[in-house]
Amino acid sequence: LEEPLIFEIADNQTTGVDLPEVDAGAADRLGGMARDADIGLPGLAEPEAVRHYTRLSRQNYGIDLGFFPLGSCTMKHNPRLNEKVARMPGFADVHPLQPVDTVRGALGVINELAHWLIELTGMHGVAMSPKAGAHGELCGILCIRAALEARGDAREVILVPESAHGTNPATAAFAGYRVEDIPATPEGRVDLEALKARLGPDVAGVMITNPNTCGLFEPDMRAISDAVHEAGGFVYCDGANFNAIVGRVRPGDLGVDAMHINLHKTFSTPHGGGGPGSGPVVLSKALSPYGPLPYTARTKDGVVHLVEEESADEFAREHFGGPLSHFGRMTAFHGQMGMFTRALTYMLSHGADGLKQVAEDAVLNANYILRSMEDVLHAPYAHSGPCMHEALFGDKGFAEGLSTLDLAKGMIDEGYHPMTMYFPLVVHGAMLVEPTETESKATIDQFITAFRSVAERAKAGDESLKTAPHYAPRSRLDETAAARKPVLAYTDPQ
Amino acid sequence: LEEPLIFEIADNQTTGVDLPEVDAGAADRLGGMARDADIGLPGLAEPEAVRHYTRLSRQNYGIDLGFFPLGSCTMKHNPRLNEKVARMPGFADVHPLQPVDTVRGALGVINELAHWLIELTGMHGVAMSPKAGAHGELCGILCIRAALEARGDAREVILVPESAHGTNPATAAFAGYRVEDIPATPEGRVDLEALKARLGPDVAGVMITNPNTCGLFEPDMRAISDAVHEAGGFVYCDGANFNAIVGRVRPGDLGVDAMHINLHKTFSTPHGGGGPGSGPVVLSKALSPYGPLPYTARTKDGVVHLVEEESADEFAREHFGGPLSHFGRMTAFHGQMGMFTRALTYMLSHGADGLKQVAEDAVLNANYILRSMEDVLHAPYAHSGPCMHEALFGDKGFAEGLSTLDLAKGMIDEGYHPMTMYFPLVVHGAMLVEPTETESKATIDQFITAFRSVAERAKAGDESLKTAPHYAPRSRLDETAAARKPVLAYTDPQ
Amino acid sequence: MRYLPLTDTDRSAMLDTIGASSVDDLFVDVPEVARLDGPIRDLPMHASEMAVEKHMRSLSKQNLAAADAAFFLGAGAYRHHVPASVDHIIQRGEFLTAYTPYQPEIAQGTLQMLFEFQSQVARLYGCAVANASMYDGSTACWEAVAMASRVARGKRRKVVLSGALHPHYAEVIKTMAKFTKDEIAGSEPSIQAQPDNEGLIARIDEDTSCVVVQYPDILGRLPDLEQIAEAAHAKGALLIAVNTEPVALGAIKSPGELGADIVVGEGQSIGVGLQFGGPYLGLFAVRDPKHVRQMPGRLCGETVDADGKRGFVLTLSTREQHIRREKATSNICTNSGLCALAFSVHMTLLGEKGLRQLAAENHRLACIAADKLAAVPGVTVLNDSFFNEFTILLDGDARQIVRDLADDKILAGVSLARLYPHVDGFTGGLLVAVTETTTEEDIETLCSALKEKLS
Amino acid sequence: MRYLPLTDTDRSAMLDTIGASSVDDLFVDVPEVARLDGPIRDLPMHASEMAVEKHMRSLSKQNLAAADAAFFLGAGAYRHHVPASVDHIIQRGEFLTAYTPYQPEIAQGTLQMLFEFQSQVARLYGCAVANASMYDGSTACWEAVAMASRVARGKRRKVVLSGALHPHYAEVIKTMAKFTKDEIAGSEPSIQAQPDNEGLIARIDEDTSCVVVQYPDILGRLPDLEQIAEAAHAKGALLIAVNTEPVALGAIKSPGELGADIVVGEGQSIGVGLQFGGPYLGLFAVRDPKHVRQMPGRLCGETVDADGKRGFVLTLSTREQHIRREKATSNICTNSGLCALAFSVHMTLLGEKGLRQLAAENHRLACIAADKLAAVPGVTVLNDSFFNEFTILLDGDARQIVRDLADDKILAGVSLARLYPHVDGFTGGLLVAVTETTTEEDIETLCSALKEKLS
Repeated sequence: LEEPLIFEIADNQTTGVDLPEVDAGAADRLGGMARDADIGLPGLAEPEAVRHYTRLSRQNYGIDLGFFPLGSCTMKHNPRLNEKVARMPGFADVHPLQPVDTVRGALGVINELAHWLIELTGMHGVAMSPKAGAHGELCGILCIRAALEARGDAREVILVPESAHGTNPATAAFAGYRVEDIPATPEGRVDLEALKARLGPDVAGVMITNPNTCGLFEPDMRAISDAVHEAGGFVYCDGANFNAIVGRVRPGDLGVDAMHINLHKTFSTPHGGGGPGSGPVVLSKALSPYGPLPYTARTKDGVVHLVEEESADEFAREHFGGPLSHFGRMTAFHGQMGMFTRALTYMLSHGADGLKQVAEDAVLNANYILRSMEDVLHAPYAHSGPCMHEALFGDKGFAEGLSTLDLAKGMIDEGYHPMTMYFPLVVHGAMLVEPTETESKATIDQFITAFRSVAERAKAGDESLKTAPHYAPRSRLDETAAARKPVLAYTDPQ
Repeated sequence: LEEPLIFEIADNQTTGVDLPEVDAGAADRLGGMARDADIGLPGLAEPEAVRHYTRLSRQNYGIDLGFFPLGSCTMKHNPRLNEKVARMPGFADVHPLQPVDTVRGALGVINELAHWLIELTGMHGVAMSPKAGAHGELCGILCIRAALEARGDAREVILVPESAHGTNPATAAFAGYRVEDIPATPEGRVDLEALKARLGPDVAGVMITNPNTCGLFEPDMRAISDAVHEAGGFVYCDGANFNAIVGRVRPGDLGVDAMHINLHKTFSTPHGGGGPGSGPVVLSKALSPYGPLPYTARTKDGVVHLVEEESADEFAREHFGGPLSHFGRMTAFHGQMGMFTRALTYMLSHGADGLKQVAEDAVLNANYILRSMEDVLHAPYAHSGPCMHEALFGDKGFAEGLSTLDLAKGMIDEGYHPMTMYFPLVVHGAMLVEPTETESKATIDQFITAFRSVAERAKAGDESLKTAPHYAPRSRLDETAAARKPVLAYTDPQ
Repeated sequence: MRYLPLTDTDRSAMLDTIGASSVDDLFVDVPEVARLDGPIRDLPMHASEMAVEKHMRSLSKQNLAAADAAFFLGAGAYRHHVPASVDHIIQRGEFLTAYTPYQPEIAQGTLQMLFEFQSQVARLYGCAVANASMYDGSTACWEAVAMASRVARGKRRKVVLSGALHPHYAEVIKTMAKFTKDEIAGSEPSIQAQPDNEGLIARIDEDTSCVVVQYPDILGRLPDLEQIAEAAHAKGALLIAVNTEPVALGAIKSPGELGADIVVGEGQSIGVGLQFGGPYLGLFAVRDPKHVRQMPGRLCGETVDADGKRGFVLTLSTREQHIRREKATSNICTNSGLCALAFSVHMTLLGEKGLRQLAAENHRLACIAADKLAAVPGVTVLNDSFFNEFTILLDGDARQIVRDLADDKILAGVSLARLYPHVDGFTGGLLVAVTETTTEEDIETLCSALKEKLS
Repeated sequence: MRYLPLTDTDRSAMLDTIGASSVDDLFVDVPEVARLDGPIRDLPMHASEMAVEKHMRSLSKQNLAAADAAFFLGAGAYRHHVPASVDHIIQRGEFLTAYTPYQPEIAQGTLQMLFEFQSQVARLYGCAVANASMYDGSTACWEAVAMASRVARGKRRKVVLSGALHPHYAEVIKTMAKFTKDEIAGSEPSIQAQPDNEGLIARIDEDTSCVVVQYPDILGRLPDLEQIAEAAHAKGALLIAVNTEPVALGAIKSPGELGADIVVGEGQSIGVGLQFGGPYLGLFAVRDPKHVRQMPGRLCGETVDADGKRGFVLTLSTREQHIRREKATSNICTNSGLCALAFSVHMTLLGEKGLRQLAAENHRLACIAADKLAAVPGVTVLNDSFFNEFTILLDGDARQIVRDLADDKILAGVSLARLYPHVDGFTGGLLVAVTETTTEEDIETLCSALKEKLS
């Protein structure tokens, strides 16, 4: 399983395209900037290129190959219809700056998806342009900041629970806020009293994940929201775990002001080895006027409009009775159209009934795993009641010298992608398992058998786990060496 | 690498489609034939189905994964553009019996492809409907038979060289002919004198492969054709090896009367694990009137017509001055449209210049392998001069107890599909290697290194070859047991 | 030359190794008269992917795609919705670019799929064994006739064809019989509500090797196969049942359970699509395992490997041409492997439940269409019973009406005159097929258009 | 519910194991006020694949696809021909459905591809190191500004923007600066044949962290980066070069060799397609390796595994949010991985030779278009120099003319008024982009239409 680098098999004379031999000098209006140096790009004919990438692909694990129990990442099946729809010429072969009369269908997709997101979350508005979850978080926090500034209220602090995703504090800091932790209760939930005690005129808002990263629903959510609002702040909810409640609970009913939605999680646009994603942000009535440009709006005549710099003020005056207080633009163009088409296709396929079933099956699968494992693995919050769509375990009881990492790598040899490791930080050697709703009982039963067996080996001190995986394309890789003297690009041999 | 059967993981309640629950009894006009018994078909939801087939696929070897040196089968790269074109709605979503005015473009594809085939072979006409090479052979032999019958000449014998593909004698027999062998010379070619001696009023024709299955061009081809024609017979040429000469030599110039063309070989429609193929048959002027229905014809006004039973006589009278003597219909509808679009796309991509280069590179690659191997492997016809697009080796010099089969299985462990084994029959332990033109020199050099090493092991008597492959999804399978007590369908466990 | 990896540098180096001065030296065996001195004239030079795609797209756009019309064509090729995942799977390079699985150690993907496919087809047809596919329904049908002749050891020369067998299928049999000297007792369909079983049975005699009956038949009717099977068996003949719409078998009894000995058909409805007629998928199965060794085509069987693991191989290949040459049961080599995969994936997505729902939905919509058409003045519905296709009789020239309606993007069906150009009295006949892809709006469109045409 | 494999039987069995009587028991923590009593009203119920496909197709058909028009739009998004094999590769399940490669042992496919991608981008940009992608060009541009501020340790607060930076990019920077309190020194482009380098250089001072210059710029002109780099470096500021058309770099000098310190851009032209604006591909590279630890986003690096085999891992992740939380260099997590794959495959198919040919062909056609447009009365071509996009000035309202021509399936370009709605004097300005997908016939069509409009 050794596939050379393209730089090792290709040359600068081979090409996999047929283009005319143009005499570059013939028509040079490059104003003296014409390139003379070689770039150094390797080329392959199509047969070799297809083979190179096909072989490379086979060193990857993906949902199409097996179960991906990755907590807080919702790696579910990616329907192939979505891929087909995204490639329809009217979506894929359309320029973002075409005259709006030539893209009414594309705007219709954005507007229809926005409607679904608003209805599913019980919110008032949605900003569609953020490019991914973290970008959406930034959007939400900026909306809060814009709303506060609009009332002349400079606040400096965002409260974040210690169990939060790393993006939460990073985002708050990126937006110029100071980040303070909120402690957790022994049951794995936000400590309401501690939170209330910290609230005050300097707190712009809180960032909460619900269901939280321990896999638990925050039963005090409504109370938290009320307390924050009363103190003049806003509630940001991290939407990474929306899969647990979609169709069953609406964040808007819990007092949330802003929540990003990872279309590549709950709404199944493929993860693609790291992206692209899409992170629309649903907004409460209080925050809606402060969302970014551009946005779409359907007027009473049924026409979907694209509102961007060109028309924002005019449109707002005409339809909302005044200029909008948008906070600006977060990205060029209008957002991740390719993800919008996939997500809308997925929503229409499931429908309101199907999405409710999604949440129920996801939660059912997770609780089934929790209850099937708690006798062999430490499950710190198993006593707190049912989990939501993910089950959390810790490394308590492992033999000396064996770690969560070893167990995870052992799962690779069993044919599974490892669970999320060492997150959330509040549990020692945490393992967060999210089965999603697209796995069958048979698959989950097989996984439980394998998971139990590897857990027993970790408790019994099986040394072979320390060098796992043994049956993967590579054995453990030296990450320290990689970071100590980084080799980040190919260098031609001398 | 154990993937269960669908029957073992699926059930009759699960489905991967969303269809309405129709009360079957509600509108029953089934005339008493309504089904009551269960069929016993297993169903899977889409996530499980995609995973099952994705996993299965990974137990296969294909061109996309590596080199496929399979003689007489021309396993070359399958361009992805061809796949895209075949799926255009105007080709894929069109019914064969639509009014012809609604399918002029589809008929245009057939006619344009026919033009290419006629020009590339220097022939007079082409029958497009045969479904695969063997079907095309049958078509060609039936044309010969029809032409002979039209002149009241009942002949009974078809001559076939002993090195021929199995389909040749099978086809001749299927068409009601007696098959007789033609011997080969020590140089691996048809024995012209022996052939001439056998010709006579009972011989309907000969079936010849040129380049022949020993990988050699028949330099006497023109003389063979002349002799056969003089004796009142016809010359059928097996087109399996057309890749060696496409664009450089036209079979029509060699006196051939009929030749099938495997679009899935020379013209790169994918082999698909065994099909579908397509086998158009080019015909000489003498045979053209006897081809099957339907066919397409472009009249002087530029319109492409579909000529089938409905219009055959009328059309022939109008445009050819008399009814046509077609021998009938070989298949429903008009042939393998999906292969036509792919083949035409491939031809247009290469063009006349590119196709000539195809033959040259294919022959160059084969000779390179022949000359790089002849010092370690017995190459029975290496002294006959250059080979064409494939190189032939025998097992002379192997250690006692080791066979061509063992060497072939050893090549699997080196990461290659084995070469064609034990064919042609005229060479003991034959190994026929066809590199095609879509492999790079680097790939071929690696292959030669591996091939030499395994050949040396076979000569040295390396016992481990007898149990090869060792690194494949399966070790050697018991084919005898499979045939002795055939299990050809899944049976539910009791 | 984007598919050719050799560079000029490579070519020179390789010629050096070979000891040739130019590539022309490698073609010395070609007689001089036959050597071409340059690229063939009258053919264009190579073109970019973009240019080729544009050319092919323009040809594609000269056709009226079914999705852009109100669509009612059938007659042996049916338009069904194929799930997107089917096309995804068949484009996996490991399936698409694999060879025939003669090397089973590295072809278990194809082989296991074929074993599953054979099992699905056998169950659908009510048979013991199905093969790994034929070219299409019509050639499978001819192969069945040839097989029946082998089963009768060539001692019975007569083949009785139902008048309501698809005329293309009948043509293929008649064409081949011209050479094999089988006697074909065929006829044209009679335009009546019920198939003429009695007439068919009357033609069976002691010289008959087989009776070929389509079910549902070309007019959409449902012949009583059980009655015909009994009559055939009584004379020592085999019943060959032909099915061109596998979806029907989700709603009606299988030919095997009704007594057919060989069941063949067209599998295109499941997974494959219309494709202007090809590639399609020939299905071939036998009810009695004792007939297996007379079957044509490839068979995949279960076995074990040297380590005792279950695996699959092509088996009983002593029937086939590459082993048995002129004594083979058929000359078939390449079959419809990738279409078989498409069929199998689609069938797995359907499952028992989905196929039955699909069949019920087809039948429901066909009943609606029949009722609505019957209400149009000048239209008579012929069939008492049908699955998803039936015959209507128009007060007019159906062939011309079909052509006229096509201008308004209505593809109204297949006229009997197109199928039987030399038979009188079929002028008004039109086959109308209705599937789950047909909307009630499409049905209304057709009815309105006919109403206008016929008034 | 075709994506949900659990059957009701499974569900009951699993509830039994859990010890719950119904799935409602698992949602007990939800406050009663927030529990929904059924599927959400105002949303439709589930639908078949066929129905959904039909709905989405009808929305798709309400758009004018570029392939169906004479197409001249650019302004940061360019239409190029993408080889079919690119889409084939990115649909391989192993790439499409893989996760972020945090488990390198089973993610070498993604990781090696990223290493190759980083190397290709670094070479194209003339830089030492490129990261594994950002969301798009505009966000990459903002991240570069933020990075420059980190390099200056927050001590320089002024960001100098070229007036000819894409206005959306400038907007993103201005938006973010409202919160980070950076001072933005920007301007609008001046409508002249050459960019105003002197004016730009005059705005650089000792408080400037970076200068941001687009190359080619929004009007298609080619600013002399070398001169600006020298001026910036003289004041201790970094030069950020922004490129929105990577194909151009096949014909013009790379920003790195001209002295840019950070090079960012939009990679959509190679492999990704138009897609109505997203997903696109942010490229990010630095010339000097010493700046690597201030870079945002993922980096893939080479290492060895326990057996000494070469392998790849995500590295230097101490810069990232999941390790460093509020001290991270960026909050970015998900990036444009699959678009990076598409870029890398397309770039590998092009290679040095293909990219240079592609660039030359783009430039050749653009020169033809410029000459033909210049000959149209009422049209003035602004640019002296350009790559494949240039600005023309019309005697009329370009915005309205663009809208009018769209009715005739001519997508004539991007009007400056669309990009700069609040700037006066841009009424007649129109950006015209020409690529290898533009035919000379398209150019004639545009010229004739403009001739008619402007007469």
